[in-house]
Amino acid sequence: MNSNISLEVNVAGIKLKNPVIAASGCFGFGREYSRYFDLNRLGGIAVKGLTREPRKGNPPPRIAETPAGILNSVGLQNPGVQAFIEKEIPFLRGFDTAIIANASGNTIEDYEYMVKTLSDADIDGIELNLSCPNVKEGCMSFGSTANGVFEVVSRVKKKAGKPLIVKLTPNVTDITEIARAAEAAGADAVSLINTLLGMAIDAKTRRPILGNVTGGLSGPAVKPVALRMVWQVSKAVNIPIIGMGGISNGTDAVEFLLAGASAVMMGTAGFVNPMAWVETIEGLENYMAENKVKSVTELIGGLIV
Amino acid sequence: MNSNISLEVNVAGIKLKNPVIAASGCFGFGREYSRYFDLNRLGGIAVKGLTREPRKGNPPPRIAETPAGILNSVGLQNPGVQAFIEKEIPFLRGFDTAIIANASGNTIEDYEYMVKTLSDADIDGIELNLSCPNVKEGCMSFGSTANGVFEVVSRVKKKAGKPLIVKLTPNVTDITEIARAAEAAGADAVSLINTLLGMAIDAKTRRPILGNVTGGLSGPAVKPVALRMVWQVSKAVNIPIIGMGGISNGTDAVEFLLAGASAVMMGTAGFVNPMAWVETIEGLENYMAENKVKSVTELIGGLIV
Amino acid sequence: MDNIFKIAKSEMLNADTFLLTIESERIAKKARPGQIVHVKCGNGTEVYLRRPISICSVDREKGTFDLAIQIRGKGTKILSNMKPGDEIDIIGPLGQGFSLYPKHRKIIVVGGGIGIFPLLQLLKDHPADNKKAILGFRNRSLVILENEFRQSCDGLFIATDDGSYGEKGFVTDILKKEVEKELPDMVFLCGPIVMMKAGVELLKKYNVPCEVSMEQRMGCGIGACLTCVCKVKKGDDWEYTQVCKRGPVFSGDEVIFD
Amino acid sequence: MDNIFKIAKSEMLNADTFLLTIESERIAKKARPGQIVHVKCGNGTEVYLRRPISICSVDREKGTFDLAIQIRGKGTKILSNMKPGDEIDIIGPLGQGFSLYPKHRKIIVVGGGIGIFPLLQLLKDHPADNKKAILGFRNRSLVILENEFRQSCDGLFIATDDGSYGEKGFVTDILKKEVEKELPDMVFLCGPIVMMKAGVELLKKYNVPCEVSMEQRMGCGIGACLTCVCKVKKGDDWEYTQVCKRGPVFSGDEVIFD
Ligand SMILES: Cc1cc2nc3c(=O)[nH]c(=O)nc-3n(C[C@H](O)[C@H](O)[C@H](O)COP(=O)(O)OP(=O)(O)OC[C@H]3O[C@@H](n4cnc5c(N)ncnc54)[C@H](O)[C@@H]3O)c2cc1C
Ligand SMILES: Cc1cc2nc3c(=O)[nH]c(=O)nc-3n(C[C@H](O)[C@H](O)[C@H](O)COP(=O)(O)OP(=O)(O)OC[C@H]3O[C@@H](n4cnc5c(N)ncnc54)[C@H](O)[C@@H]3O)c2cc1C
Ligand SMILES: Cc1cc2nc3c(=O)[nH]c(=O)nc-3n(C[C@H](O)[C@H](O)[C@H](O)COP(=O)(O)O)c2cc1C
Ligand SMILES: Cc1cc2nc3c(=O)[nH]c(=O)nc-3n(C[C@H](O)[C@H](O)[C@H](O)COP(=O)(O)O)c2cc1C
Ligand code: FES
Ligand code: FES
Repeated sequence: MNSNISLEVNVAGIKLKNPVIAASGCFGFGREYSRYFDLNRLGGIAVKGLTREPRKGNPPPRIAETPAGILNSVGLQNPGVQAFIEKEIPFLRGFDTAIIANASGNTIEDYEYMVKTLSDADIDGIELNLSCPNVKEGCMSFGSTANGVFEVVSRVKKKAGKPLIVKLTPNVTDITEIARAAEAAGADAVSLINTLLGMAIDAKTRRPILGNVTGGLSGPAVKPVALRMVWQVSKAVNIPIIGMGGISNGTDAVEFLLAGASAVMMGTAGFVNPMAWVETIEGLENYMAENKVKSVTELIGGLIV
Repeated sequence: MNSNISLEVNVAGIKLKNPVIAASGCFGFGREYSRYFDLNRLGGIAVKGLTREPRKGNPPPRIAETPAGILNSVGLQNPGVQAFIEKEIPFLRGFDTAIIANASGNTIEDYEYMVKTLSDADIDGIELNLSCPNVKEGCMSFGSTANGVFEVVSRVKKKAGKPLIVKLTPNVTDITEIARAAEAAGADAVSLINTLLGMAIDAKTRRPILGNVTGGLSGPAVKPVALRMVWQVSKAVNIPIIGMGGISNGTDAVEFLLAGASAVMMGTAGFVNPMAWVETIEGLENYMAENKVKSVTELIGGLIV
Repeated sequence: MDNIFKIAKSEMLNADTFLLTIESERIAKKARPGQIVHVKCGNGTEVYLRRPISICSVDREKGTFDLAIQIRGKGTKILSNMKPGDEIDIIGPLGQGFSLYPKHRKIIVVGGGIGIFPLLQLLKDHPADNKKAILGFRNRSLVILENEFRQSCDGLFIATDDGSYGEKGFVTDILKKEVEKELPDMVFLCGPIVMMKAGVELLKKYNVPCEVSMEQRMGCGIGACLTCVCKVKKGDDWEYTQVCKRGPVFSGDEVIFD
Repeated sequence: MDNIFKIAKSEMLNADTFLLTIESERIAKKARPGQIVHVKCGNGTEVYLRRPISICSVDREKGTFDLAIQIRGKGTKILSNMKPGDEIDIIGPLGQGFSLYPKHRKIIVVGGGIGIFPLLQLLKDHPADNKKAILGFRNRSLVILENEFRQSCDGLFIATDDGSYGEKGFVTDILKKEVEKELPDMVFLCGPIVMMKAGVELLKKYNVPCEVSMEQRMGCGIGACLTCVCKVKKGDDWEYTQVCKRGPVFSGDEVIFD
């Protein structure tokens, strides 16, 4: 770690020691990866998507490999927000890293409940998941229209005692419109992208590979779409952006920062390389050293067009 | 070629000897690839996107490599519909393969003109490009709303003397709504997907790689999204579907047929392997032989869910 | 992270199955029968996800372990082309292995196809006095590791679907006969779902405890992504649980086959 | 399609540039100086697109041709690891080469960096009596193929940016001096855009015709996809045209550098 270099960023009041955050749903509640590296290294951890009640999730198979990517159809399996607060926060608070609680619901009331409950918990920020493509109700059905987003976000904002990050779905005609609705409704930041809805078929059996038929595409394959959306949104809103989608190394992270993200999340890359987050932080440091960038904030939105 | 196997399909009145068509923009007007294989092998050829007047296209670089895919920002460079009719049709008519003219415009009047002009030409079908992401006017701006699609298609339908295929953009919230609008307005078939809007950045130079900043994503990376959309659309409309997006071999083609496509188009794969179209036809034949499928039509929509 | 190892040996076992011997003192020492490793196939994104493979056997003295792998698709194909001296990226050992209770004096292992692999080290390590192995294959040409299994147990039965080798029929038919002869203390099953389901149901009737090793498509391999689940009982209810972390070995009465 | 060839030799020329000798009677016979080939790097989608590389030299008797390649990214890196006997997937020769007019008795070739490669075979094949070569490199350690060029021309000038070898400065400075000494019949330029632009402007003043070899990112490599364009004059107007098919060699007064 080069001491002349500052990796610190502040995203809507959440202070991150570096801009690399584990993406929701790909990092559980941190326990598993804590055996592979020191969680203190991370800027933050977005925990598995939480709901009011525990959820069983979708039938397996829940994952399919696609060219340079994966599809998943987990469907928000989680132990419920109470179990998270009781069992997981104490563990996570043992590390010096920001905790971001990813929250979903079927109804606006669910979202209100989640935000209220999580605002009283010992966490650093709430990521409102308006974008999960793998559940029938809530989520993406709110997240795919500007009106839906505006309504949910303005309602929950009243209950929010923590920075509120709204996570956007890429499965929309115009993501800037959605991002603007989130901003207008009081979102403190937006994070994007969640997964692109996709499908895989086994020609031999003539069946879908996923138990849920469709699933969410993530990993390197989606990076060009994610980068484009981050760039579009950065020109459309004034709140900070957390960028994600296929980030696998320091160079990828730099690209998202240049496109306008203040921080990045990484999920899928960690399945392949459990050290992906740490190596990305190191790669970012190296890039900064080589390019004489003193503070990572200098990169944010630095794209020359 | 196994003589017990029939690869013939009929898409909205266009008879194809096999369901493999060269995708628009990736095959020029057939001349270049005719040096690599016998164009008579192809089910059809969708020619480079045509406009009323010649177009210069976008500044280079126009292509970027992405994980398992490419971005392009050609921007409809073409010699204009008249030059096509005079110089290219006579060449293409030398082969026994269906000619599909891909048509774009800035205004509804342009589209009307194109369809009228092409209806009088010696071609087999017209593919209405309502989905090019690389031009500022027309195209995707019509194609991204159901109303826009309905209006353009119903207007041009009146001028159409040839089967009318409407090519859909994947950059929408709900592709089924768009497909239904096309059907309601009189489309004889839909083709999908055109490219996903994306972007690539060079971290070293901090600049976009493409001269046009954003471009359209195609190739294997997009296959899961394309398959999902074909499947969704096949449940939403009764007109035939031509599926495409990342198809590289016979198995990929089978997957699209199972998802509900009556024929497929292939573009990007041919950049890497000029024999991709022919090998896909052969792969399809092999699959049919191995799985005792007599007519390729048995596969269409044959997904078991 | 200690995840890059050298290949010591690669050997074809039959037309499409091969044995990779890999050098790692840590894994050889730590691995318990039934545990898996998560293997990167080639570099980069071409084969993107890791592949879960059971540890087939370990040589704790030499500090090596064996993977027996059937070529199924592009990942296993790449692995089949690896040569001694090549480096391989492996995470493991992962998950829960089989239960080796000292009080279990008589055990039977039942394997079908690639399901036989994790049973070899189990036989070697299990403290029972009487260990039988029932292995099923589709036909004679697929029979592999016969000697290794024979040397590690007190009675080996082989069944083939077409009767081209050993007995004709299902491994569960042989299991039934053996169980009826003398009740074992524990049975371990690994193979196709239908086989394990039939085995579990059979053993239930005789009140013989058993363990099964489940298969599922995996992402992370360490329990974080919840993609690799199977259905297990949870009180009066059920839940989906991670095959990679809570399994791949489960108690036979715990898993819900449906 | 005849596109799979054997590598005969691979040799490093300096720290990051190597020479691949490839067996193909067809390409060796057919290739004209300045033409390119389109090379698949590895299998599958990891490096997805082919890479355009100039034909550096051909041995028509042996039926081989050479590519000189600088390692820039992952595609060229993969090629650098290829070994004699390996198979390589190459489409070509493609595009238009340099013009070899018999009436041109005195020519000069001007190359910078990787731009020198297509000029070697040009020197070998050109029928002129007097052939000079002016090659530019960033520094001494990057100077390559010096002997090959020296043997193929009647006067070799080398310039380095830092003066660590040959003359310090730009190749266009040397070109100016040479042109002022005696007007050549034709000049061929290949290298960075700024260099070619400066060269073309200089030569215009002296009314010396020239040809330039353009670079652009490519898709199909054969003229079908219109991704690899550069700006060229078309009557009073201009158009974008394919570098892979109408180029990579263009007449100097045809290209619009902007
Ligand atoms: C717990 C466990 C233990 C296993 N042990 C062994 C073993 O010891 N020897 C052996 O040969 N095989 C074993 N397998 C199966 C092995 O993982 C698959 O055959 C392998 O992943 C196929 O990869 P591929 O690239 O060759 O096939 P592809 O079909 O190209 O793989 C595509 C994707 O599907 C997944 N996939 C395909 N088949 C399976 C499967 N049966 N189980 C899980 N994922 C699958 C792959 O991991 C990959 O993500 C085991 C599987 C599990 C879950
Ligand atoms: C007409 C022509 C002739 C060439 N001749 C030679 C030669 O003889 N020797 C040599 O070493 N190089 C030559 N190049 C450059 C060579 O094509 C690139 O260096 C190479 O494509 C880089 O690939 P990569 O995977 O190593 O780099 P990456 O940066 O990983 O490539 C990423 C993508 O960008 C493209 N790209 C990157 N740089 C260039 C470039 N300069 N030109 C075109 N595409 C690029 C690649 O083809 C690929 O699609 C030539 C290029 C052109 C257009
Ligand atoms: C297995 C899996 C589970 C996921 N679960 C969630 C979730 O619970 N909540 C959420 O907001 N996003 C979820 N995501 C989406 C990721 O957080 C992220 O937006 C997406 O994967 C793109 O980033 P990546 O390419 O780095 O993985 C999940 C992704 C994967 C692969
Ligand atoms: C270089 C290039 C140019 C294209 N030009 C057109 C076009 O002119 N008209 C059109 O409808 N689609 C065009 N497309 C989109 C393709 O026809 C096709 O919809 C898309 O590439 C997905 O298929 P693929 O993955 O097989 O390439 C173009 C695609 C590429 C890569
Ligand atoms: S593979 Fe991720 S939880 Fe099992
Ligand atoms: S690369 Fe396709 S036209 Fe030149």
